[in-house]
Amino acid sequence: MKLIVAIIRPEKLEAVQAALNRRDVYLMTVSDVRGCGRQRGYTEVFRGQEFQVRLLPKLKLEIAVNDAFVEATIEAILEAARTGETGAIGDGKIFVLPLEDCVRIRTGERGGQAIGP
Amino acid sequence: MKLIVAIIRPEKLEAVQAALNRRDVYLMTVSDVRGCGRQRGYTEVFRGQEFQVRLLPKLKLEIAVNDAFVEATIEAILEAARTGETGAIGDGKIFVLPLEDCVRIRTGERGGQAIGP
Amino acid sequence: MKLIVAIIRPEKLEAVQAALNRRDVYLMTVSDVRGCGRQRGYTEVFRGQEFQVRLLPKLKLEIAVNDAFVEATIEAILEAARTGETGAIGDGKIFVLPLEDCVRIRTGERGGQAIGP
Amino acid sequence: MKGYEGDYASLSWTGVPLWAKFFFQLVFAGTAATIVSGAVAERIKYKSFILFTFIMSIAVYPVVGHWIWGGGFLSPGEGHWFGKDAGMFDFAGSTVVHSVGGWAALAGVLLLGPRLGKYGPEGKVNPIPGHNLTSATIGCFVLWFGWFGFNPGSTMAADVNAIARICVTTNTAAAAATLSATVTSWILLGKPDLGMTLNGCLAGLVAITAPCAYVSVSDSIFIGLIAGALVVVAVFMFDRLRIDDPVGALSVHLVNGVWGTLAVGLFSQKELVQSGQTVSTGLLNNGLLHGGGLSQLLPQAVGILCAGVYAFAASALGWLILKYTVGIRVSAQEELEGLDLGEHGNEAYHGFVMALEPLMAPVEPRPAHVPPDGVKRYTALVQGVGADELAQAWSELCQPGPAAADPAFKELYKHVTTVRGHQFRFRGGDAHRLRSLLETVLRAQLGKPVEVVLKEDSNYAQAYAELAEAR
Amino acid sequence: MKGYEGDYASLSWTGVPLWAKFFFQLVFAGTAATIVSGAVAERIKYKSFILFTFIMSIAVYPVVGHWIWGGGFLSPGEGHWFGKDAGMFDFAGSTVVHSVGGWAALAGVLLLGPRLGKYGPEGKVNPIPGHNLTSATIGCFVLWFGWFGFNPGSTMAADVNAIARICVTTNTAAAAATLSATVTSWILLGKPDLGMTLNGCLAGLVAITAPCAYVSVSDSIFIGLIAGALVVVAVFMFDRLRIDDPVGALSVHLVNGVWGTLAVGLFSQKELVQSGQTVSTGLLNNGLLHGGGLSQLLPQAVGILCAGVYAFAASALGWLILKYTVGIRVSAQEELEGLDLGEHGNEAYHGFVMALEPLMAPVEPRPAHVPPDGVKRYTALVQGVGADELAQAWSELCQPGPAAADPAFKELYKHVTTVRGHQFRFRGGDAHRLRSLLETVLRAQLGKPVEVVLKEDSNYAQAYAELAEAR
Amino acid sequence: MKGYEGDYASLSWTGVPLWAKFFFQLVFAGTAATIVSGAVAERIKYKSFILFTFIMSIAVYPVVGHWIWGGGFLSPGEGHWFGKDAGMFDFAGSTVVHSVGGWAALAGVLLLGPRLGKYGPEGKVNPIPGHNLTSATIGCFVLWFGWFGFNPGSTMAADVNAIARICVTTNTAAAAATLSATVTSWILLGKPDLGMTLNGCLAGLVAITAPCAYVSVSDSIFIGLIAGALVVVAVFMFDRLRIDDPVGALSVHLVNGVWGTLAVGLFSQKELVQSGQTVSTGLLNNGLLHGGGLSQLLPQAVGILCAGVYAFAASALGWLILKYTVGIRVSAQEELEGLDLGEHGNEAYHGFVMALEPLMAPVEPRPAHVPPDGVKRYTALVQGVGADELAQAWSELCQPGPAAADPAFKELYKHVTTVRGHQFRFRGGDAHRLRSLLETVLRAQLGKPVEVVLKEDSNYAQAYAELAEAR
Ligand SMILES: Nc1ncnc2c1ncn2[C@@H]1O[C@H](COP(=O)(O)OP(=O)(O)O)[C@@H](O)[C@H]1O
Ligand SMILES: Nc1ncnc2c1ncn2[C@@H]1O[C@H](COP(=O)(O)OP(=O)(O)O)[C@@H](O)[C@H]1O
Ligand SMILES: Nc1ncnc2c1ncn2[C@@H]1O[C@H](COP(=O)(O)OP(=O)(O)O)[C@@H](O)[C@H]1O
Repeated sequence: MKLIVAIIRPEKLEAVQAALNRRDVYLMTVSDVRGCGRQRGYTEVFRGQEFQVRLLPKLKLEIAVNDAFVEATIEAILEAARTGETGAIGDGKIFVLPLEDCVRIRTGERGGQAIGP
Repeated sequence: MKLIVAIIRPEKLEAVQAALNRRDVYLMTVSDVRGCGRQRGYTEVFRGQEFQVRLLPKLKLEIAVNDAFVEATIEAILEAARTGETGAIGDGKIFVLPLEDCVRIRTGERGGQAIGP
Repeated sequence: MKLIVAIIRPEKLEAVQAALNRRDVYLMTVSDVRGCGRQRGYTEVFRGQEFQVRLLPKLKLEIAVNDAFVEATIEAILEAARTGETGAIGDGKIFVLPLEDCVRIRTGERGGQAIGP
Repeated sequence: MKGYEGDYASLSWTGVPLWAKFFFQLVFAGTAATIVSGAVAERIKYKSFILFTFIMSIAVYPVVGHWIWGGGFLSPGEGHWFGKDAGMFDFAGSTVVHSVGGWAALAGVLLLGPRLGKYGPEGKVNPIPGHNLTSATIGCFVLWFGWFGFNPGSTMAADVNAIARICVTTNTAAAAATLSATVTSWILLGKPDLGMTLNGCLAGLVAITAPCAYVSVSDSIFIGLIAGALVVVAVFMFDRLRIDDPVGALSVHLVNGVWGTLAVGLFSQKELVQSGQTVSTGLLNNGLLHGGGLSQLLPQAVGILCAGVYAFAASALGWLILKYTVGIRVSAQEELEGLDLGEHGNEAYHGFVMALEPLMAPVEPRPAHVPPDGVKRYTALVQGVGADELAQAWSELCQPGPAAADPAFKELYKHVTTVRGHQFRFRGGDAHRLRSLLETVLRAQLGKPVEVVLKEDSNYAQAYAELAEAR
Repeated sequence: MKGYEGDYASLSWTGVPLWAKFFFQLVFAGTAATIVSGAVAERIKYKSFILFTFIMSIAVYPVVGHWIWGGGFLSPGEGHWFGKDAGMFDFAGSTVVHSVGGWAALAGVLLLGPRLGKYGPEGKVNPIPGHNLTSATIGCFVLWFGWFGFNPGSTMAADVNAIARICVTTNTAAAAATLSATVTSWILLGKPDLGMTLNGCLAGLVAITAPCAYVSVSDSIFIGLIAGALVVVAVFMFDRLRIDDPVGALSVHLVNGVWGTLAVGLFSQKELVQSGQTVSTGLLNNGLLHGGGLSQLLPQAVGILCAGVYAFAASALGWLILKYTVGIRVSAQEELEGLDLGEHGNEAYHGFVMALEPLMAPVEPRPAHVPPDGVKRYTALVQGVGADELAQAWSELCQPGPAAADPAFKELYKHVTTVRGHQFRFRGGDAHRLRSLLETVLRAQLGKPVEVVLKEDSNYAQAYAELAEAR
Repeated sequence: MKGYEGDYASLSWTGVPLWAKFFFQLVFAGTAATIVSGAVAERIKYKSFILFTFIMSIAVYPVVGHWIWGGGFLSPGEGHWFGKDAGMFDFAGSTVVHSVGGWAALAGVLLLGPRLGKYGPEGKVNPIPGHNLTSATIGCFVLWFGWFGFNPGSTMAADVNAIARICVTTNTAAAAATLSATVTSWILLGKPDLGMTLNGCLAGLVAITAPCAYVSVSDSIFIGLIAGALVVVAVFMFDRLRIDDPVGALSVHLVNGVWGTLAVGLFSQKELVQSGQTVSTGLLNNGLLHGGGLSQLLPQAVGILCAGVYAFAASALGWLILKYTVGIRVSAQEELEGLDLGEHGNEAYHGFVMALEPLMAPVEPRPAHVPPDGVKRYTALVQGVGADELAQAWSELCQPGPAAADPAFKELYKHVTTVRGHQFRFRGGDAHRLRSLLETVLRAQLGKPVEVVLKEDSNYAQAYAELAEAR
């Protein structure tokens, strides 16, 4: 089992969800984060003073999957989260963490069979 | 050491905290997330247009524990986070991740003894 | 590769970022969390009723690094996130998680070379 | 419209047009109903609340309004309770509007019960703090401003001197109460709770509503000071009694409505009242502290009692009927999720990026395998260049800039999934085309030829497995 | 200022000062322009919107205002379209202000197109919910309050009877519409959508704007009820037509502006109009439902049509000119990020803790190594005490309290990085000083002497590697 | 109340009731004090600010008010500075209210110092952006609306012509300033900063406050345009000077209060002033640009200076006294955490789900073991069925539906903790009962008998260890 953590642009959520669903991956947990990466922040002004926002809004997806789904999940995210024809700095990253165990709270099921729907 | 990540219903936080405390687990980090699972979202309307909210508000608990506490922590969450008499879809999941090291920032202590209070 | 997760006080973010940058660590993902630790919460009142806020606002930094950077990253956080001359309860913790893989969404690069800028 | 002076006695004080009085009374009735909303908030059914406002403005408010303002048995006059020389005076509605609203709220709160989680075992009170004190502060200021319509407007005449003095008594009481609530909470709680400050301000306004025209500016200070302290104590008291009032409406409107009405009996001064101001004010007596004995205090107390008994009983009856017909309280589940969702299907604050449409049919448990999608995957091995050099080249190719705009690169890029060491993975596309594209772009970037060996993955799942192995 | 009665005919109804009328008309013109803002929100360029408000208040609103209020061809009178006995009546601007604003908004919306993602394939509508219903509710109340300036103020005279009745018709229609929109949405959607309730309230106000002075209070109920139902249906209709109106401005102002103007032709009653109220109201005819046949309805319908055609055409022309000069729509990227950032460089809500300054130069890809910083690291091994005891001692030393205040500890502490087992790591400082400090504080804490062996790490990266190994 | 015309000279312009004037002046005094609040925000002690408002409204505002409005030495008249033919004119308080408030704010800001982190080394300015521009916008509109009370109200008479013109000059200046601030910030910053737009609006209002009754509508445009540009430049200037003013109060009220007062000396026109409007306006001279030379400009300049010197000195003294008694600045820790918590014990926005009560005693460091709780744990091994089939059966049993409602299942369910492979874990309950329940429900679900072997875990911790091993 792996926990796949993807940092994506907020506007890509729907596309990524659709791409995941096509690969039978439905479950995930989403949170608001701010990312500091190579992407240049934007310049804001506040009452005349400019400042650079270096922490850009991103979404974090956490998707726990069985091993057989890892590559498909990565592929789905890559397919849907890239910007435009050649991608753009700030498209995000995917991290794959080992997952030792998983428990479905409702049924008490543990392990691989608890991960899916 | 393990990092236990639990996705629970927001209204269960207090009960879960109490159950954990009874097992001498006090420390945790909580964040707001939205979960996409089997649970049907609710239908919202906005000026006449219905739409389904598929990302439901959940809380994520991150609890780093020494190995001896893993089962007790899981048991506590199961005990307190289930809904009603037979549980309900959307009660959440628990993920157990391996944790290689832990440092208490204040003292610089590392490893198992840094994890607790 | 490791995923370093640090829970720090919100007001320390800038100092920690600066200390990390001095060690050539630039990339990170930040999120708002609330921490339940040894630190006493503060007492709030609302229309006359006192209550204790036990979940204190903290920031969570997630920093994926290659192994060579792990100690430097921890050192940087320790250097910048401590409060005052002797530290203070609530300064936070650092968790080190194993990271199996990393993919840069834009380029498709995988592994160590995807982790940096 | 004929005969309205008779039929609509409560609207007939002075020569103001009937519709103007109707409008004025309508706002008072609406206010009385609104008071209830704050106290029953966060657990009442929207439907029942709407129905209750009808009950309130048809059967509760008008009755008391008639008793006190419409020549009813509490007003002074031949054949009324207090005879023709005395009567109850409530200039702009401390009793008629505010305490009546407060009694109706109390009845509702008692029948509803406290919000889930508000009271713990062993007398524990768990505050459920307001979520936005900016909004609360705006609300308080809007009410303060509106009060300058209520109180001076109740002269029902363009009597500038009276209006000016009423403005000042109203404002002075509000300011005094704001300060005294702040100081009281500072003493009792150690900090000046903003919620108390705001409620203090409203308390002062409620308290001065009845006496605003009958008392001097200096007395209005005392009325306000007491109101501010009262509201703080009342909030504690209601929580001790486990009467859950989310916004403190009972402490503000009920407690201070009573206090303000009594204050008339303590502080009123006959000579302040301009003759002709309202039909009956000529009959006002001096208050206890201005040598009038109980002549004014007694009618006030009796009036408070009568109004209270009726308003409480009538609205309790109303609430009971609603309880056993449409029901008054939402389900526990709905209460925890928030009534914005349950009652209205809206979310009050909507900020999180989310999937706007049901992206999928309901998911059922199913065996774990990735469904094949008919699209081929290829693995390409690049030979004749070191891994580092290759990585560098690919990274540079992907940089935004002229290279990235190269059409060959673009065509290739859309099929690339991941790149590790010498291995490139593709999804879809024509195998030979991809190989030659990859060779082209890499040669151009590296400045030397490379060889690409391509392998079609016969099996999707297997390919995944292999790639995973290669890790 | 001479001759203004002639030159400024639209401002010359009664004997009110010219500047007062100017001010009043200015607010009307501003209102008409503001209506547009809601409909074009979230995708229009700020610059173009500012420019359009000039077009609107110079070339659109005044023309229709003149036709209807300024003695133009739609007003009654010798030589005008409807002759001297009839004319179009629009008391406070259902057509002049609201539907004109609505037509201008419609033209803008059609030329702008819907917001990204609002309409999916196959007729799918994806609502983009408002982010703060508290603000929306405040806005609605402010408008309701403001309407008591618009409608009664349009009498342009201190005619108290008329003003009082207008207040009541205005308020009644608003209340009726609020209820009917709530009930309609309850029936159609299963829940009482707050957005609909608020728009219902505004719809009632818009609808009563034209007839407020000409109809009875009881008729104003019907006008309101219909307005409330209309607005709900209109919102659905515009979404069906894929006309994206973020706040429902078209349903409120355009649809109900038309309805309110027609309502004059249905419900008007000659005898309600006070003579002298406005120059021309003596010429009002009874509405269809009060026995006047089409004598009033026809002019109303013709007026709606003329105003609509002109307002739509003129503003479409304005928008087109803007579209092909400065452009009217922001880029897709900007639309997704939010116009607060793109157009204003501000963030509307600013809450997240963040790095306030550009902490670093733009980062370029670089090889992975930690740069040496010239500061030495030491590893100290503490001997002569068990690991647990040592851990306990160090933990206690770090507790807030007297020990922590010890200057020796403080000096040591600032160099300590991490502590594992018997190993202490230091960054910077003098090696011998650190050793003796560590020995001192530990001896004091443990009550027994310990020995500290110190090792300077020659190489930064290597030290890290060793420490990592030791794990 | 006798003799008030003499004693309360500053309140005696016209025949308005004393209390009305008192009320009006009270609002002015309150406004002057409020101006300070914005500039000292986010670092001042609540207590000291409350005390300062007393100083402000007792010793600062009234003195200047008397000098200019109350027949003091700056007003025209026999024996006053400028003789009986000239004097300083400040219609509604650009100097008396706004610049006086601004000077008091400046004194406070200088003594308080900037907020932590506002100014970095080397002249770096780190903006601390406002958290809610919706609130800021509402605030600006409320002030704009309120200004129609201040300016026209200062006629202190029902002179409709004057009131109408003042409304128009006030509004025109505000609109012009809004536009010019927007354009100025667009040019200087590249984007139209909303904060600047809002401050521009207020700047125009402040600037027109003194001259609103004395200048023509066309001149009010220029006054506004200049005010809007000034406010933008002033914001930059104060930041350059490292004077930290969170809301821009100095730029708005101080700078434009001065500008507006000077503008009287430039643009005033004698013939515009209605005789009798205020006691002294007959003595107004034409401004510099209307041929009056310095006759009006000089008194204005002198007045600004005198008011400024006094207001700054008096309030600096006040702040100093507060600084060395109760203290004026909160602690750094409190400033970083937010004053809502530190000063009031409230959180301004309260949204996060949280533990409402202190769930635990303060935790002390302790050895790592799970405390036994006296409840037994059992492990059950299910035999006679494959792992997959068992998993499937259990999962179906747990589905919401008729099976889940089975009482046997319910009784069992509440003791089940986790299920892995053939192993079921229970917490509490009677061992034999649990075994037979499990057999029953599984047999019913699987349609075939299974055998359950049960083992009581003697030791809690050990059981955990075993189960962990089994993984
Ligand atoms: N090493 C890392 N650790 C944690 N988060 C990272 C890391 N690298 C990137 N991220 C996250 O990914 C986001 C995108 O990275 P960025 O460098 O802007 O784009 P790219 O990788 O396409 O050049 C960042 O905003 C950050 O949230
Ligand atoms: N595989 C997963 N990866 C990430 N989060 C998950 C996963 N499965 C479930 N979750 C989280 O757990 C929550 C509850 O899951 P759900 O499927 O609704 O309930 P149940 O598991 O009881 O059927 C989801 O909203 C989601 O946040
Ligand atoms: N075991 C843990 N699991 C998860 N989060 C933790 C854990 N221990 C500490 N934290 C986080 O670290 C923060 C600081 O911990 P705290 O106990 O207050 O300080 P200290 O470790 O300095 O005594 C907590 O608020 C919490 O968010």
